[in-house]
Amino acid sequence: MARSISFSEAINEALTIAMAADENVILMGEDVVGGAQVDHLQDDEAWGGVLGVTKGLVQQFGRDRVLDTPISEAGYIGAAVGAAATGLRPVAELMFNDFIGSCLDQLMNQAAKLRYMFGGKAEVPLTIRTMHGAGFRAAAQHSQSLYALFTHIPGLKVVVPSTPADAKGLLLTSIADNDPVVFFEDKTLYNVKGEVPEGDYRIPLGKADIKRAGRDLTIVAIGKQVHTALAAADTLATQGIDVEVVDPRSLSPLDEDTILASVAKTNRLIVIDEATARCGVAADIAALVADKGFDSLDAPIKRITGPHTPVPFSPVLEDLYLPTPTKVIQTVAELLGDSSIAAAVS
Amino acid sequence: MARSISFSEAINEALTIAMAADENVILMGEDVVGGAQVDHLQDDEAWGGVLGVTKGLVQQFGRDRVLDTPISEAGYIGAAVGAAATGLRPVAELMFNDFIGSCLDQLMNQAAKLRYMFGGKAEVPLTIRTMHGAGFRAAAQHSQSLYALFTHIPGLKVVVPSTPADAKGLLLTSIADNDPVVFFEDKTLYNVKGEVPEGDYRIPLGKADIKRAGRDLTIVAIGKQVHTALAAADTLATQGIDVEVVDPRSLSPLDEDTILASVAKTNRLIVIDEATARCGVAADIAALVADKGFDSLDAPIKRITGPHTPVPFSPVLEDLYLPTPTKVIQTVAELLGDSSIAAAVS
Amino acid sequence: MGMVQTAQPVLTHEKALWMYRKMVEIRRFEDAVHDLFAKGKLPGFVHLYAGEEAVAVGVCAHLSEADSITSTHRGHGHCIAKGCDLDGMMAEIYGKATGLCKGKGGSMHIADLTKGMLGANGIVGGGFPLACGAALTAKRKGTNQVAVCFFGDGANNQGTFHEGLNLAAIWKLPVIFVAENNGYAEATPFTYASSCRRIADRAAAYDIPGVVVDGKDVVAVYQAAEEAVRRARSGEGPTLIECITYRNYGHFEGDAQTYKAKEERKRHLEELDAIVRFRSYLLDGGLASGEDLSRLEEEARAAVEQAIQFAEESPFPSPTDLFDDVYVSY
Amino acid sequence: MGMVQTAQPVLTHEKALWMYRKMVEIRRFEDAVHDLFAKGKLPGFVHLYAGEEAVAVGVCAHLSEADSITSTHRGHGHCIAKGCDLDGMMAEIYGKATGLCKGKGGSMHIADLTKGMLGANGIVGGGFPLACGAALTAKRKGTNQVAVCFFGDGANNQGTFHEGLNLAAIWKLPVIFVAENNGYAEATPFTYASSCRRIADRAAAYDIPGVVVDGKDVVAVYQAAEEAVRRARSGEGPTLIECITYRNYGHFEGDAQTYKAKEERKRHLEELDAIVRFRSYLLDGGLASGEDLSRLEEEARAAVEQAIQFAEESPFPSPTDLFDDVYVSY
Ligand SMILES: Cc1ncc(C[n+]2csc(CCOP(=O)(O)OP(=O)(O)O)c2C)c(N)n1
Ligand SMILES: Cc1ncc(C[n+]2csc(CCOP(=O)(O)OP(=O)(O)O)c2C)c(N)n1
Ligand SMILES: [Mg+2]
Ligand SMILES: [Mg+2]
Repeated sequence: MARSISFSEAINEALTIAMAADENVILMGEDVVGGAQVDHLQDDEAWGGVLGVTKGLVQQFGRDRVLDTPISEAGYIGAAVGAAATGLRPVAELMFNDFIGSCLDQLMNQAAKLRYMFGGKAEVPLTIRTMHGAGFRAAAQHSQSLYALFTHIPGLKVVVPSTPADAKGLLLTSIADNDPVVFFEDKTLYNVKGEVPEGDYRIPLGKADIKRAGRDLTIVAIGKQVHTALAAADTLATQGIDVEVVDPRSLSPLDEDTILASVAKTNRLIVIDEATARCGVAADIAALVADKGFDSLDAPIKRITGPHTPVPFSPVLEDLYLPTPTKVIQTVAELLGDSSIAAAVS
Repeated sequence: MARSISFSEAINEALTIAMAADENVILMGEDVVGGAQVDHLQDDEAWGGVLGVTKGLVQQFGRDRVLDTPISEAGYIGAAVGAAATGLRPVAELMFNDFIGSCLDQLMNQAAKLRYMFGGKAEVPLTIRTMHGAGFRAAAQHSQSLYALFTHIPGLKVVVPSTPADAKGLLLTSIADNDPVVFFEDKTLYNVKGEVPEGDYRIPLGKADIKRAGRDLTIVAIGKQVHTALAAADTLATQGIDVEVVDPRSLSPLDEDTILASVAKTNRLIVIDEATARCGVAADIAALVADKGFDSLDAPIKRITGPHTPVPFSPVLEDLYLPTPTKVIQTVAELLGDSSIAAAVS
Repeated sequence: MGMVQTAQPVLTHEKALWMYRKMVEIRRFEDAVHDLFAKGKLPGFVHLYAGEEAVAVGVCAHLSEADSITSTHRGHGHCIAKGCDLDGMMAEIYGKATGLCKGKGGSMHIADLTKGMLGANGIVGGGFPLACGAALTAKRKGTNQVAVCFFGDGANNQGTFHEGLNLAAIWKLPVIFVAENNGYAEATPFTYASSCRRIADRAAAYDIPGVVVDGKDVVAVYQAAEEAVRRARSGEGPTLIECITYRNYGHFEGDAQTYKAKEERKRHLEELDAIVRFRSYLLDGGLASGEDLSRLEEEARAAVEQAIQFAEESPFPSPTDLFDDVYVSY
Repeated sequence: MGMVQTAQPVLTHEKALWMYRKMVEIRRFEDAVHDLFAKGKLPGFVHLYAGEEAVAVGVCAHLSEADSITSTHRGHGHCIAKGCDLDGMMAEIYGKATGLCKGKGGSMHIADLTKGMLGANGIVGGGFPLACGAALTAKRKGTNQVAVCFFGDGANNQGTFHEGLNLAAIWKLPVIFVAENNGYAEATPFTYASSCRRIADRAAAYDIPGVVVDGKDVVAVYQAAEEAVRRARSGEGPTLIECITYRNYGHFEGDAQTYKAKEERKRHLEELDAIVRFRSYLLDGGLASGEDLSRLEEEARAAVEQAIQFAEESPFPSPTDLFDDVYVSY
């Protein structure tokens, strides 16, 4: 049965199910409980993560399985890698993906490569949960979307859900997966609600979801930008333009077939990604289609991304940083060579 | 006057010139001299870098300006950032680019962002020299080409030279530049010789070089792969196929105009980059052309890259990992729909 | 012990008044930011320094604008103690074009290099290497400038702590590492996350002096910093000073602080308050009159008021500012 | 001192012979690799462990296959002491399909998880967190396994040292951190790069025991490790053991070692050699006969010879191997 719960509740639910099912699943991270060894603190008063996403897990699974860590990203993320290689199935939280600079080695050179370097004789069933995304007025060091860095690295899997239901199903799959998965959570989506099935269900990695079917143009959108695409599509529908919105959901593996099939049908592609453009995921998808989908293309491949700047603090600037439905509509108008569209909706 | 010197000599020469011209230029890194505080060691017996690239600099500039560091990449790279922000012009060596996992934060969140976060009120005139590239039988943790990670990050500049002359001219420009530059040196090119002008000369960042002019097809190649492209082009010339080889030289900024002009002329593009494909530089350039150069394209954009695997140790596998002239010729044949080409040269 | 010692003239009248003024300025500023945040006037993450004033002020009392400091996510106090302009600071926190960083940095990235303030930092532990770098510049150029690295008890478990202290020690860099041990990193107690009894104990691992002081006694901080700065300026290398302190507010605005014991909070906010204690010290020692102090309090109040007005009335950045200031040239 | 002490029965006959055999095996193996490299038979970077045998062997003598170790770029000795197959090791170094890692890892990444050998590691300092992770698994699962992290004097300045030791200390993880202080990191002396006098001094920063031993005296290493392993197995947490040792060859093959003083080298290679010393100890103490030892030497020689032949005769990987083993599933 599906009920409407928030994105963060969906994640909490997935963690609860995974931990109940397999005692090798442990959680670790900074303040994933909070208040370690504070005498007077009741478990239900503990933070449960800096934004409360892991709240309540300690009551069910105890502090032996929900581990607060020191501020030592290399230390505890690397420990999660070592624990995964020796028999646990850790879910480690890197609070903000921006902190990857403190522990990239553990993921890039250890987790991602152990199996290959050891000739297939190691497994690293590790999930890294991490927050990304702009729009929280958190400035340059707490607002990036860095999944491109991980997608570039063979040996890692990369997941970016856009809805509560996807978040739950993909997180359960990620935890059960026997390879290292980096799971991105947009902090500005946490309070967004959606229908989410009860119980344990899995969404396979590498399977895109067509969030809206359409004939005239394909938009591939990453994470929260799926909603930007859908909003633009609704408006465009009033102009008789029928947009297909594809949500890859996992960036590595990437569901090339669904993307190519969509473009084969619509002959036009826009990719929306709030991350920066250079060597980004939007470029990656554009390059895929410029090769394997070239013959079906009737127009240039457009990308709507964050600009080549850090994320600014000031709300007025940050709002300009992010893609918007209006920008999407303008790009569609450009692509279809029909300026009346943009004019009509503005 | 130009003489033939090796790639590593060209770099050494650039460092010598830059240090002689500006006493704020200092060098720091692990064993950039070697043998610090060893009583009996003569300066000319010191390593001068793990592959000898910085040899001799200590004799001219002394240990106050050529600083051996502990194995603490975050510490000394971050110190270089702090020194750059306060008045020095450091050239810090990250021995292998693979070690970026230990110090990414200092480059990504500090060096790259200080200026923007501080509203334009900081300058970070820092150069990071680092070795990259496969083919050295150095296995997965010492063979990557990670420039895509840096190209993705606004605030950084990224340079990848392919010849001794470019290496010297670009390094001098990088050191003089007032922004942080990551300068990649392919360790398998160090002994390659080429004509190099004497004295101080500068090659601007963001200016591609057409290493071979041609009419039929554009190959954009990164770093050492420029030579793969040129070798393939020579062979293809015997088949009457006239390839243009474009060397971007700097990836950030990227000379979009030269690439687009070349494709406008040839209508066909192959990008060669030994790094992995996903969110890589080849994808980035393909995406550029699939947007702004779409109308001039007569064929899909092909990429020849490393596979989605870590770099294997075994020489037989590593040789398969890397792009080769044969692979390039096969791809050209495919692109031109003319299988006789590949057959003729194989 | 127990004997009356000849009172050392620790502080001059001017210095004492400057210190009091700065401490009060920080407190007023932070209390105001707290209120403004509660009213929904301020965007973003805000971490307040109230309660810890004695640390920033006791240390910065020895610095000139030519000296550098690196700061943390909890940076307002360091900024004020280092002489940053309140108007520019408040405007920055509002995200206004007149902010010290043109509104691009916000609370977590306020900086003013002309004052030697190398920036608040959103990365815990980010300041250790940067401070070493500033000190390296000073050493290389032969100025006698120093660099101070402020950091929290949570940051003392970051790898950069180790790398920074080791580097500073082997190169004898003029750095003072100032631990602000307020007992918590977010909701995690120092005693849980750190295996050392005292952060200062870790100095021995680098063969440098490690000192613990009551970080809510500004005179004690002042004295410890005096010796550390002297050492640094005279080429004797780094010092680690641990200041035991307390943050009056939560980790960030919005934190219910359930992890703090009631009595602990009460004791810190009432009995142990650094400003109250310094006030008595000044009055008891005859270093300042009640009128002096009231005047300073009033000045600080007015300055903060003025800063809020300045920020409120300032314009937001213009759209093209988004693209500026990424590079010097590109 | 000077008094004759009742000889404690430190080693059993079996253990003593096993240790001697392993030490000789490492030495023969490394000497052979040295020669093969010089002949141009081996690709890549090769870092040899010769001279440091007593460390790996003295520690691993307390471990079973269920215990884990993390290693370094200089990993052959750890592999052998932990029971890895010589044939598979040598084939790996040759890049052959029969190598322990199918030729994909090479000298810098030899591993055998079935033996609890979590891999040589090309990243200096990479092992600290991994060892903590293996120990966390043991602790969580309630086995009484331990993890040993071998690391160099150079690695002791990495941030991961600090983070790993702190984490192990607060969680009382069953880890033994074994510093192999061979005096140099590449060409950089320990005394230059490290601000501590002894690496073991840094243990105090984590409130754990720190011990210094003569790392070329295998019995001393054995004894220090015994106590550390006991502590770990009984839930008392980590120990840091610093073994003072020396590498007989250069940093990697091809290093002219100009930074080493002639006398120092001579003394280490001749007077202080760990195998020669252990040989005398065994004979003098009546723990083994000359015949025993000669037989072990011969066995080791033959095993290494056999490994070379195995490697030489083994096939290279096949082209499709390039693409395998990246993921369990993708
Ligand atoms: C590298 C990194 N890890 C984690 C965080 C999240 N974070 C911000 S402040 C903080 C606690 C810092 O504690 P402490 O160093 O004691 O400083 P305090 O807040 O007490 O002043 C944490 C975990 C961060 N900003 N950067
Ligand atoms: C993160 C990282 N930095 C630098 C290097 C290059 N490097 C390889 S071995 C080595 C020296 C290591 O010294 P030490 O830890 O003393 O080990 P030893 O070689 O003496 O056994 C260095 C600098 C590396 N492999 N990884
Ligand atoms: Mg704190
Ligand atoms: Mg060493």
